[in-house]
This record gives sequence, structure tokens and C-alpha cells, in this order.
Amino acid sequence: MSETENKTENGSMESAGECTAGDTKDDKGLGLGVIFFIVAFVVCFLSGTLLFPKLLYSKKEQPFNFDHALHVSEAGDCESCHSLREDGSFLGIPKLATCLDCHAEDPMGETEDEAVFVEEYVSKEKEIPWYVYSRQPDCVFFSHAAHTEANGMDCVTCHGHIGESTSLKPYEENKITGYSRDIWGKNIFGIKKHSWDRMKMDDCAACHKKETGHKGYCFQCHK
Amino acid sequence: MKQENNKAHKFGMVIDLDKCTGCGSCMVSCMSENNVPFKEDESNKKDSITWMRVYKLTNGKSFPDTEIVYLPRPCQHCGGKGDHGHSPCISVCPATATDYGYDTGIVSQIYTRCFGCRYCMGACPYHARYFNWWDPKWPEGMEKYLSPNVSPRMRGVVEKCSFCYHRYQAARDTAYYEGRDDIEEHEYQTACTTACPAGAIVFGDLNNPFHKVHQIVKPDPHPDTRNKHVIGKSRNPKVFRLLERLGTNPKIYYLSEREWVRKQGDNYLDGEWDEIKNHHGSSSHG
Amino acid sequence: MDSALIPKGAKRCSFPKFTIGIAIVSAVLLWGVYAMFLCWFKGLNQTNMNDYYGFALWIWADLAVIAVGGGAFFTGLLRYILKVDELKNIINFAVIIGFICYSSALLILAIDIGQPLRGWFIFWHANVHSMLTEVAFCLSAYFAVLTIEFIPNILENRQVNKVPFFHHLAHNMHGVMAVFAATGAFLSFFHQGSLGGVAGVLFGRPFAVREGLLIWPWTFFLFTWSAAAFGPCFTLLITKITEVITGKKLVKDNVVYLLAKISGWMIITYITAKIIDTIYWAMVTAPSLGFTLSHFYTDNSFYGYWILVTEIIICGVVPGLILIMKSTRENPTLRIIAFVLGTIGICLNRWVMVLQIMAVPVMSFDTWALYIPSWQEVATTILPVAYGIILIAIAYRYLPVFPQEKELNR
Amino acid sequence: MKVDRRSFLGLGLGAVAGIAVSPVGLKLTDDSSIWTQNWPWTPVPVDGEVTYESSVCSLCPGSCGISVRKIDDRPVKIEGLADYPVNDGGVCLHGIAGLQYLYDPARIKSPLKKNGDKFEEISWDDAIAIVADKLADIRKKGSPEKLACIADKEQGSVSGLFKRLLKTFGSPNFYTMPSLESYLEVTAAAMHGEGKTIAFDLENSDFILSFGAGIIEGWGSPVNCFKANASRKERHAKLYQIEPRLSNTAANADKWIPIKPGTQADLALGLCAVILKNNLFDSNATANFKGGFHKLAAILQKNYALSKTAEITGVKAVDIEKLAILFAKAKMPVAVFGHGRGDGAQSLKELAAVHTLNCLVGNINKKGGTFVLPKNEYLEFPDESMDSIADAGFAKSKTGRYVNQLIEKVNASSQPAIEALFVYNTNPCYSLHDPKSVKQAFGKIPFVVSFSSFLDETAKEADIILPSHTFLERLEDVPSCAGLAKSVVGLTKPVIEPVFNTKNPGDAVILIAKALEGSIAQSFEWEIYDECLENITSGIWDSLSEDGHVVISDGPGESTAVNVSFLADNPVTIQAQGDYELTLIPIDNMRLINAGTTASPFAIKTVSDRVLKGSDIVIEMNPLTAKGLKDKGFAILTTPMGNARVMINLNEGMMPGVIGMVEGLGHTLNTKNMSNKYVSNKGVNINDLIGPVIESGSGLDAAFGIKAKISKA
Repeated sequence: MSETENKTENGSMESAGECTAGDTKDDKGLGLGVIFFIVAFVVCFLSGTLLFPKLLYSKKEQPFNFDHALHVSEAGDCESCHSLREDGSFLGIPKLATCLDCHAEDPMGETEDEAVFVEEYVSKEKEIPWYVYSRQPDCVFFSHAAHTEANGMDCVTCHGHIGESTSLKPYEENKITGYSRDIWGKNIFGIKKHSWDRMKMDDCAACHKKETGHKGYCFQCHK
Repeated sequence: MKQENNKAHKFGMVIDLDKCTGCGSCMVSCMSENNVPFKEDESNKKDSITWMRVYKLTNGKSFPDTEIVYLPRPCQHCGGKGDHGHSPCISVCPATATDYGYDTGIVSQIYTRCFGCRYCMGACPYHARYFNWWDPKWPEGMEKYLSPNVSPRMRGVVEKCSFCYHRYQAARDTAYYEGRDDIEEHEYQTACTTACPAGAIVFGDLNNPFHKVHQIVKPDPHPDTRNKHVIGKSRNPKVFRLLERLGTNPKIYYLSEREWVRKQGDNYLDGEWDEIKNHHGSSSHG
Repeated sequence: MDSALIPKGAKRCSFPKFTIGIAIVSAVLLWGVYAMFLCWFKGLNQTNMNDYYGFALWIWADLAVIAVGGGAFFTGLLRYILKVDELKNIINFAVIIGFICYSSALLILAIDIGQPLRGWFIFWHANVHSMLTEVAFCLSAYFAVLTIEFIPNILENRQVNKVPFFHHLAHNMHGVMAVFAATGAFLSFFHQGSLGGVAGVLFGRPFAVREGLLIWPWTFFLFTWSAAAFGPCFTLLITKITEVITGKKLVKDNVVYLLAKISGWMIITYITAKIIDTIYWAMVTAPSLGFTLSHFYTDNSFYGYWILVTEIIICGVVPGLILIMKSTRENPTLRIIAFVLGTIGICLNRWVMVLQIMAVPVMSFDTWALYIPSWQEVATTILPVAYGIILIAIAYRYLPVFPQEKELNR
Repeated sequence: MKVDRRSFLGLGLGAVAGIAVSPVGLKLTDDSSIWTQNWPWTPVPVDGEVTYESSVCSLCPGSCGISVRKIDDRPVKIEGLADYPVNDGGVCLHGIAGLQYLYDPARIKSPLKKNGDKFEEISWDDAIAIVADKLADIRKKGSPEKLACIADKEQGSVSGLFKRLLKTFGSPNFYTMPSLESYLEVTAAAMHGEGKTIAFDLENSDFILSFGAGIIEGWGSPVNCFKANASRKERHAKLYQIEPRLSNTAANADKWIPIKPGTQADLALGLCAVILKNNLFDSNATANFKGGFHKLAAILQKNYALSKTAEITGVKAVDIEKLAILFAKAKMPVAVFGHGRGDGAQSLKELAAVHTLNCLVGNINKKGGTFVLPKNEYLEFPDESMDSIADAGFAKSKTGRYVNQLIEKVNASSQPAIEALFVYNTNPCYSLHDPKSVKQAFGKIPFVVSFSSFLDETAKEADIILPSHTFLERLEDVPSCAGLAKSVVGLTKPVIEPVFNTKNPGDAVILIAKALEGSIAQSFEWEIYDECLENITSGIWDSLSEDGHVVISDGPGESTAVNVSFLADNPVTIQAQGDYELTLIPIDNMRLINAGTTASPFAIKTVSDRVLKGSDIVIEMNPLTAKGLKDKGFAILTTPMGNARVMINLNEGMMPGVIGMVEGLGHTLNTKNMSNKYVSNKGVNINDLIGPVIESGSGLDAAFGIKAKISKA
């Protein structure tokens, strides 16, 4: 494209001559350029920071609400439901059978969620398709026993204060990777304030480095 | 964390070639344990993924003096020159997709880190590394038998024997749960070892004098007098390693009564074998 | 519009003729692009590579284009650092050839890896022990340098240069080019070397492994030296081909003689080192691992001793001698023969250092492995050639690549 | 406001800078790589609780105990069951790959009815009704004996139910396919009397003289044999292997004695002659000989002098003499018969000749020798109720003595010799010699019912298929056979809900019986098979269901008489059919299965490229035999039965003049709708190239091979 054509498209024939001419005009042009630069920068930066996450993540509602605080007060502690099996493997989100240790066929309490639980899952003997905020990719091997049993860590360090919550937050799924937003962390820049704000490999490695002096060998956490 | 301060293990294997029948159980056990895929035609052995491969060796003599022997070859889990953990493959991987577990002596391979440059395959003289040229595909429904303990691979990455590391992890989890510091010999055995119907494979900690593998191999902890790169040469005259002279320091040892079999474990110049064959890991400074 | 872009005073073929030529080459290019997309979307099963030949045609092509692209850094080094001023008349072209070679190399690498979207792991999760890491860093950095070196030439386009900003930019960039040339030479030293190191560090492969200095095996130095030696050969060869195609003399003979002479001496010194290396490897290194030379060169249908003789004597010693002797150097036919042999020699060296390594069995009960590339591999390997031709054609047509062109074609 | 080029430049640069500083690039780069790490088309196995279930593998007669590892209730791995009396933790590759059979693409997913050359799915009710109607018709016509059944084995409750159905229906035509166990019974019947079988105490013997028995090639109970072989080193026991090819067993043996194909019987008799001549036999043992011991001795001295035996067998005279002495003087010698896996064609002459060696040295019912045991009978069926039709029909004689004769009779007669045929757990259209004639016979039988789990060669010939559960989906008693020193009954248990609409074959039989009504239905009063099994194994059920197995007898029985009349009649040695120069013999390869079942995709994957290359089968021959044929080149192999394109493997371990072709390839588990391309259309079925040769006197198909020629392709 030639220079002339270029300017024609810019829609200002008059400015064509001026543009290449004097210094003052140049300055003015540059000034405008700076303004455009700043505007474009701000718009793009903000959309990259605010709009982009909206596009990247899709919100999904859990099957029904679960009151962790209530269950903790009734059942005792996290391990009452999220326990280790006898072979040392971690049970994860308990199956329906575990719920039924306490819950009966009839609803306990009046809440709508309890009704959904009983009607949709208990009576149909269907497992509840929870979305798991902390689900790691398939390549990850995470030993709960190594952390909680052998080294006495608590659940909060990684999972935060979910046990004190009365409702489940919406699950945000990364449309590209299929994983929960909690892995990368709520902050789109990946900045974290608490140890439980992010669950990326670097976070594991940083803690290992701090606690053991070595970030660990690949196979310690990969399968 | 206390468990990381435990004395380092050095897991290894000794395979009795006189017992090996070449039946292939180890290969299938490995494939089944580790979610190894299969494809319509697997007869091109140069693109067929078998972490454990059984080679057929012959003494090269003509009828009726011919002899054959089968040699199972998993990943050799090399310690590299001087056994410092710089195995041929680890040292070349540009993205740290394979590393040396100094606590176990096991060479890892992380499929999700690997970006498929295949340099490690070129570096491995044992051809123990395999590339996923295809996406793994299972016939409809068959993916239900896949094990969650080993992540299925995607196309475009390298895979290899892991010494069934997930079994080590599982054993350690149980130990943690039971409040034990370490695991017993029988708690961690690879899938090929447990499957071998002839009992030809013995697996365990080469550093642990109570383990059977140590007792058979009797590894010499000192550098070989003939080659300073070689550590852990067997003091058992019937035991050898593959390509020991390269200084790769594999953790797979082989046992055979037959001299011609032992000779095929490495390359020798004319006349060299007769000189070397009686040279074993020395016990004098052991 | 076409004529407005052609450098002032330069004669070029008619636009339709140019278009037809470009179209023909573009067809080849598209074939390669098609194959490239096949590889990306279907995976590397499109190739005939296998677990024995994890490195094959592509890596060879990669090493070869980088080696012949070595003309850029070495000529740059001579021109800007050692102030061999005559070489300013060929430096632009050397840079363009280098740019083509290095961009091709990066493209081939992007096709060659099994997971292109994870390619950046090589930088992010770098393993400092790996020669390939060194290659990736230096290669990318040097490609950036080459781009910077190429930019002033582009800015000298008649129309672009009218913009004062670009005019000044080009001018100023020329001024600081020595810095970039120095950086380029330094980076090149390392990546050419680390490409050699790629083979030399394979201590599991007695055919490849070499002893060396500190962490660098001898192949490290041999690769750098050979790229510096044969790179200018290739630059001069392409210059000659361009001259033949355009029917014009583009570079003065004294410039060619000078670069050819330098190349000749580099070749002779390199090949001497290579012969010493080969003898030491054959007599000491390999036997210490239980191998004789015959193990590597017999018992198979392809890799005979001929390949060793061809690489070292016919395509090494011979072109070297031709180029160092004034009489033969200044004989146009012999000189071209030397350029051709030299280019073949360096490519053959890279072939041997990639493919023969894979072919030679190491375990005593293993067998030789031979390999024939698939059409997809061939197409993607020809792709950079087509791309190179197009870029040279466009650059020649629209940029003042050869400062002496006007003078020589008055 | 004036918008000029610089403004645009500013806009562009600003946008680029804004995006660059925002997390978009970093996040997308990271996420796109994570996407490649979790491609949606790569399966992600579900995690869960690990449990183990023990069961018994019934893929082959070996009957190993298995432990099935399940995660989240899905079986994910089969392993050997520790302390199981047969295999003690070991397991073979086919058992490990068992889960692949569960999801085999060639599995039959529901009852099928043939319509023209296609199968269509029908319901179980319809299928049973069709079968019952057809059978009722046959009965009405008054020829109930024209219902026949071919099963894999005699033992076990499911075979028992088939036999019972036939008997109450009025047919004696129950057949089993040849197997090591059937040959052991034939040998025992000929030499020790009916109702007995023979077992080999390989675990304790100090000198195993194997006449081609592929002890580590899948002979007998494979894993048990592997273990016995592996323990030889510790026990300082010897194994001498006699066969034309350096098999894995020969390679693993202390000595390989190459022998001309088909002359093992002659060598055995030659060895007997040496033992007799040198008075090396056990005179206590020979006191039990009857049926013409002296006659036999005379024949041996006359026909099997050293030099003559050497000439027939190709084994040097001195070696024969040495071997005889070594064998006779060993503490616990045992001579093993049933060359190959022992389930292919065998001649009674060979079986009896080798066993005579055992008898001569007096190792019968001694530790480390051979045991003559009563047949493994642990089932107690209630008495059948028989109506007059049943009585009349069952009293008639069988149409043929063995399956071969049945096929022959069917093919020979113009009227249907058999009106209806059941085929259970076996694949005669693949595994008998000359499968073409078997298929022809199947074509002449108006109504064929298959109980196969897979659409194999025989199932494809059926009119109705009543698909069975695989061994992982059903309850069944599994008696160990195959020459094991102990008689063990194991219990196969369902480890997973049936994957498809299949049934336990026992249930299918009960349903058919019930549909036939009358006295037949009365004989099948159980509601379901599981109830039947518990009922008929009542004597051992408690321990069977609790421990998963019962050891019925362990160790030697009492001394027994030896009848040598068959050999004393001086039977002729079987010759290979045809008059080409070379002899084609089958090769047994542990990684392939040569009985009815096809090897799994995993097993096929382990097969060497010197056995199978692409879809080409590779044959073995000595370079001396090759005459210009090149290694890895192609050739045409011709036998009197046909020809095949083959690839050449020049193998010094092959006796000159002999060609070896592996058994177990050339399966065609494919139709238009379903196929298991991982195992089908690979290589050649060697049975296509070999025809049956019937041994007079025994009636066995004794074709050890066939004459062949080979020419450039």
C-alpha cells in the first residue's frame, strides 16, 4: 500500500501534506498518538484483566447446596467424611453410601437442598455429581497421607476455610483446560495472599522447597 | 519432613536368564498395569510400545549346537557415569520431563511435561524409550479397564518403564497411614516381577543388604578399577549388566550360567572378553 | 506499484514473469504447508520416524540449514568485528540467507516436536544440562539478532526509506550493527557448538560420543568451526546461483575470492581437526567401549566406509585445497565445484551425526536400523527451500541487497 | 480531532502493550499447553477404592487362581493368586490380558439368529424357544440321537449339564475336542484301565525326559510347568528335550536332542529296548505288566535295535544308549508325552511308548514320577428321569468315536447324520485339522447352536448363538486337568456384572431343558445354574465357595497294572501325508493360543516380528533347507491340503528338512458388523494346511505334520 492510499483511508486528505511537513505538526501528531496509545492500552489491559476471565471461565452450579459448617458441627471434623482408607489412599469426596451413614431415606431438615438430595440421589441411588474445586489433572498423584499423616499438615493450608462455609460457591470451569478456576487461583494474574489461594505445581514446589529444602522429584507428584 | 531424610533407596532388579522362558507374561503384565495402548498392527517393533521388551538372543552357532536365550529389557534406570544420576536420557532432556529420583534411583518420565523432542530416545542405547506416534485408542468400552494409578498418555510424548512407581506410592501411603517410616521389601514389587511365572525377576533395594536383589547382585559400591565411571558392578561372577562399559550404570542386572550369554551383554574387541570375563566387582575393598 | 518498489536504477524481470516464477515455487511451498498441517493435526505418525529413528530427516535438515546458514554469523564477524571491509558487499545477502536458514530451522523444529503447543517448556522448564536447551536459547536469540540485522536492509526499500523515521532508523541500526554482529557471533558459537554437542554428549551411543573440554565434547568445537568454514561456501554458492538466474554479476570477484579464500583456510583447518578427531575416536574412544571402526561401517547396506571418505576427503579436503590455492580458487569452474562439494560435505557431516548415530546398533544383539522418510517429511523439508527461494526472489527484486549491482551492471 | 497515521500507530501499539501487560497471553499460553495435557479424547480413568477378588481363570485347562484388582468396582488388572495350589501367584500372559476378552470387539452382545448370511439380534426368550422347538421336532421324528454336542472338555458342571441334556433327550452323541487331558485318559485307558487319568510329578522329578512336550510352551497347566521348570536349578534336576526344533523348552533344557519329526514313538521304544537289553528295568514294576510283555520285548529287540532306532529317528546310537542308561539310573525319572502342548494330534503309539518307559523304570505312582489317578469326579448329579424315547436313543451307539469321525460321518452321508449340534466353549472350525471339511460338515447339519462368547470361526457357522458370559462374569466350577499332579477344583466367580446381554451357559442349558418339558425338564429342576452348581457339588461346596478351591487328591495312588497289548501288537508308526521332500510341523508359541480362543490384543502385541509380520506369517527353516530362499523373503508353502504365502525365517534351531509354522494365527473374528482387527486376519491357520491322519486301532487323528514343499513367491 502506498503512502497516499494509506492516508486516504485515514479519511483526512488535508492532513496528508501536513503530516510529513513541519515539526510542530509532528508533535501534535505524536501527542494524539500518545493519547491513542494510552486509551488503547487501558482498554486492552482492562478487557484482558476483567473481560477475559469472564470469557475463559463458565460458571456451573453444584447439584445442590452443601453446608460444610453444619456438617462439621454435626459430624466432627473434615476426616469424618473426607477420610483416608485403610490402605492409606484418600477417599476424596465421599460416595452416597457415606452420606447414608447418617442420612436416612427421609429428609433430615426442611431445606430445599435436602429435598433435592433425597429425591434426586438417595431414592434413585445415584451418586451426586459434585464439581470438585480442587480436582487436579489426571497426571497428578497427590498423597494426602504423606501430608496429613506423616507430616501433620492441616486441611486449611491447601483447602482454605471451606469447612466453615455454609454454602458452596459456584464452580468456575476453565473452558480450555476443563479445570476449576481454583487451581490457577481467583486472581487472574495468579497473585496469591494465602497458601490456599492457588493449587498449581509451582505452589506445591514452593512449599516443598521451603519445608524440605528440595522442590521434589517429578515422580513424587506425577503418575 | 522426616521421610525425605531417610537413607536413599536404590531400587533395582536382577533377572535370571536361565529361568526366563520368554513367555511374555512380564510384557503383558506391564502393559496391563500401565495402561499401555495397542494398535491394529504391532508387528513393526520399532513403533510398538512395550516398556518391557523381551529380546531373543542366539549363540550364533549352527544346527544342532544352536542355543537361544530370552532377555527381558525394562528401562535400565541408569545412574549415569559415576552413578551421579545423570543418566544418558535425563541429561539431554531440554524440558526436565525426566529426572532422577535420588531417593529411589528411579528415572521418571512425565508425559505432561514432555513436548516430544525425542532426544532422550536417541540418547538411550537400550531403546527403552517409546514415542506415542499415535493417539492411544481403545476399542469401545475397553477403556473401562484402565487403571487410574497411571495416567494414560497422549500422542506426541515419550513414555517408558517407571518401575511401577505408583506401586511404591501406594505402599508408602499405607506405611504413612500405619505410622511406619519405611516400606517392606514385599510391599513394593513391580508388575513384571509379580507376574513372572518362572520367578526369574527379583526386585528390591540394591542398597539394602537384607533384600534378595542385593544378596544376589552383591553390588560393588566402589568404582570399577578398569573404568572409573562404573559403580555398582556385581561381585557375583554370573551377574552382568547391559553395556556396562559405557558407564550408564543400569540398575537392571542379569544372571546367567552361560558364558556366551554374559558376553553378549556388552561389546568387546577381539580377545578382550577372555581378559575381562573374570573381572568382577572386587570384594577386597568392598 | 511493482516498479515503484524496485530499487532505483536496478533492472528486474517483468512483473508477470516474476509472478509466474513465484507461483510455481509457491505451489511447492503449499505442498509443504499441507504436509506441515497434516503433521500438526494428525501427529507424527505422518512420518516414517520410529522409536529407533526419533531423530531423522527433519533434525538433519535442521542441522544442515543452520550449518550452511553459518555464513551469516561468520561473514558478519569478519565484516563488523574484524573489519574486513570488502565483505560489506556480500553481507546483506549472507544475512538474508542466514535469516532464511534460521527461520526454517525454527519452523522445522516446530513441526518436529510431538507437542508443538508445549514447545515453550524448553524455555520455561529448561534443563541447563541439555545441549538442546542451549540450542533453543541461542537459536532463538540469534534469530532475533538476524532479524535485527535484516531490518535495515528492508528499510532501505525505496518506498519505505522515504519515511524519515525508517530512514533514520535504518541508518542508526547500521551504526550499531557491530554490537549485534558481535552478539550474533557469540550466540552462533554456542548454538552451532551445542548442536554438535547434541551428538557428542550421547555417552550411550559410541558412534556419537566424543571426549572434550570441560562440559563440551569435541563435536561442539568441530560444529562451530565447520559452520564457519562451510557457511561462506554456501553463501557464495547461492550468490552464484542468483547471478546465474538473474543473468547479472552481483558481487565483484575480489569479494568472492576473499571470502572463498577465508572459507578455504577455515575448511582446511577444520578438516585437519576433524581427521584428528576421527582418528582419536576410532583408535581410542570407541575401542575403550568395546567397538572397532568396522562395527560402525560394515554389516549394512547403506552406511559403508564410503560415507566417511566422501565426507572427509572428497567433500572436505578437496574443496579446502581448491579454495586455498589461488590458481584453483580463481578458476570459476573449480571454485563452483569446491562450493558444491563443501556444501555437500557439511550436509553429509550433519547427516552422519544424526542418522547414522540412530542406525548403529549398540547392544550386541540389536540390529542396524534403516529408514526412508515419508512424503510428508520430504515435503516439509522442501518447504523451507521453496520459502527461501521466494524470500530471496522478493528481497532481490525489491531491496538493495547487492551494493555493487549498479556498478557491475551499468 | 485529527486522526492520522501516528494515531493509528499509537492505537496499535497501545493495544499490543495493553494485551501484553494483561494476563491474557500468559494465561492462554499456559492453558493451551494444559489443554494438550488433557485432551478430551484421551480417557481419564476414574479413581476409587481398591478391592481384590479371587477367582479362577478358565481360558485354558491350566486353571490358575487369579486375583482381580478392582478400582471403584471396575476390574483393572488380573494377577496370579498367591498360594493357589496350581500356580501359587504366577500367571501367564493370556490370563493377565483376560480383561481384554471382557470388552473384546468381537464379543457377541446378545442372542443371534442367522438370517441368510447375516446375524440378527433376538431376545433370549425367542432364542430358547427356537432351539426348543427345533429339538422337539427332532424328538418327534424319533431320532433323538441325532442331537450332538461338542464341548471343550468332559469335566465340570457345564459339560455335565450338556451331557445330561443329551442323555435325557436321548442322545449318546456327546463329544469333546482333543486335549491333553483326553489323551491322558486315552493312554490310561489303554494301559491302566478305564476311568483313569495320568499325572506327571514334574515338581519333584530329578530327570525329566520330554518327548517334545512344550513344558514352557503351554503344555499341561502352563504356569505350574513354568514353576516346576524354574525350580529345576535349585533341585539340580535335569530336563532333556526331544524334538525337531530348538523350542524354548529345548533351549531351556539341559540337553536338546533333535529328532526326525514323528519318530518320538520309535525313539521311546528304542530306549525301552536298551533298558530291557541291559536289565535296567524295575523288575517289581514289570511284574505288573500284562497283555504280552514278552511279546513286546521280542518286538523291541527285533525292530528297535540301536542302529535301527538311530536310523529311524536320526539320533546317534551312542546317544540313545547313553540316554536310556541315564534315564533308567535316575532316582526319580519321568518321561513326558504329548508333544507340543499335548492338545494337538497325537498317536497312541507315541503316548503308550513313552509311558511304557515310565512303567519300565517303575515310576508309576511314585514321587517324582507319574501318577495314575482316578478321573476327577466330584460332581453328584441327581438321577435323570428318562422317558422311553430317551432310553432308546441313548442306548444307541455314538455316531463316531471322536470328533473327527463325527465330522467324517456327517460329510459322508447324504441324509443328515446329525440333525442338531451344540457347540460349547470350543472352536472346531478353526482348531481341527482341515477346518474346511469341518465347516462343510457344519453346513450339512440343519441346526447348529453355538454357545460362544465371541463371533469366532465356529460361531459364524451357527444358526443360533446363545452367547455365554466370559469367565469373569460367571460362576463355574473349574476342575484342573492337564496332567497336574494334584487334582484341584477351583471356583470361577463373577467379578463384574455381565457387560452384554449374555448368560451363563449352564443357565442356557437349563432354560432349553425346561422348554423341552416332560422328563427332560424334570431332570433340570434347578431354577438357575448357580443353584444347580451348589447342589451338585454339595460334597465340596462349603470349602469350594469359601476357599475358592478344593484339592481333591494330592500325591500318588496305589500301584497299578500295566497293559502293553497295544504296543505288543506292533502298531505302525504314523507317516506324514503326501510325498513332498520337506515336513511341515506346527510350532507352539506361548504367546499365542491354539485352542478355540484367540490370543488377546496384548498377547498378539508381544509376538515377535519373526513370527508375524504385518499380516504375513513367518515360517522357520534351517538355512540348509532354504536353497536360495532368503531370510525375510517371501515364499509359497505347498502341502497336499493347500498352499499359503509365507515369510521366511532362517533359523539354525530348526532341523534340516523340516519347516515350522506357528499355531494360533490366521483367525477370522470378523464380519461386516463387528471385528476384532487387533487379532484377526493375521497370518495363516496351520490347520488349513494339514489334513487328519487316523491311527488304526486308536482312531485318533495322529497327523504330527504333513509333507510340504516351498518355492519362491
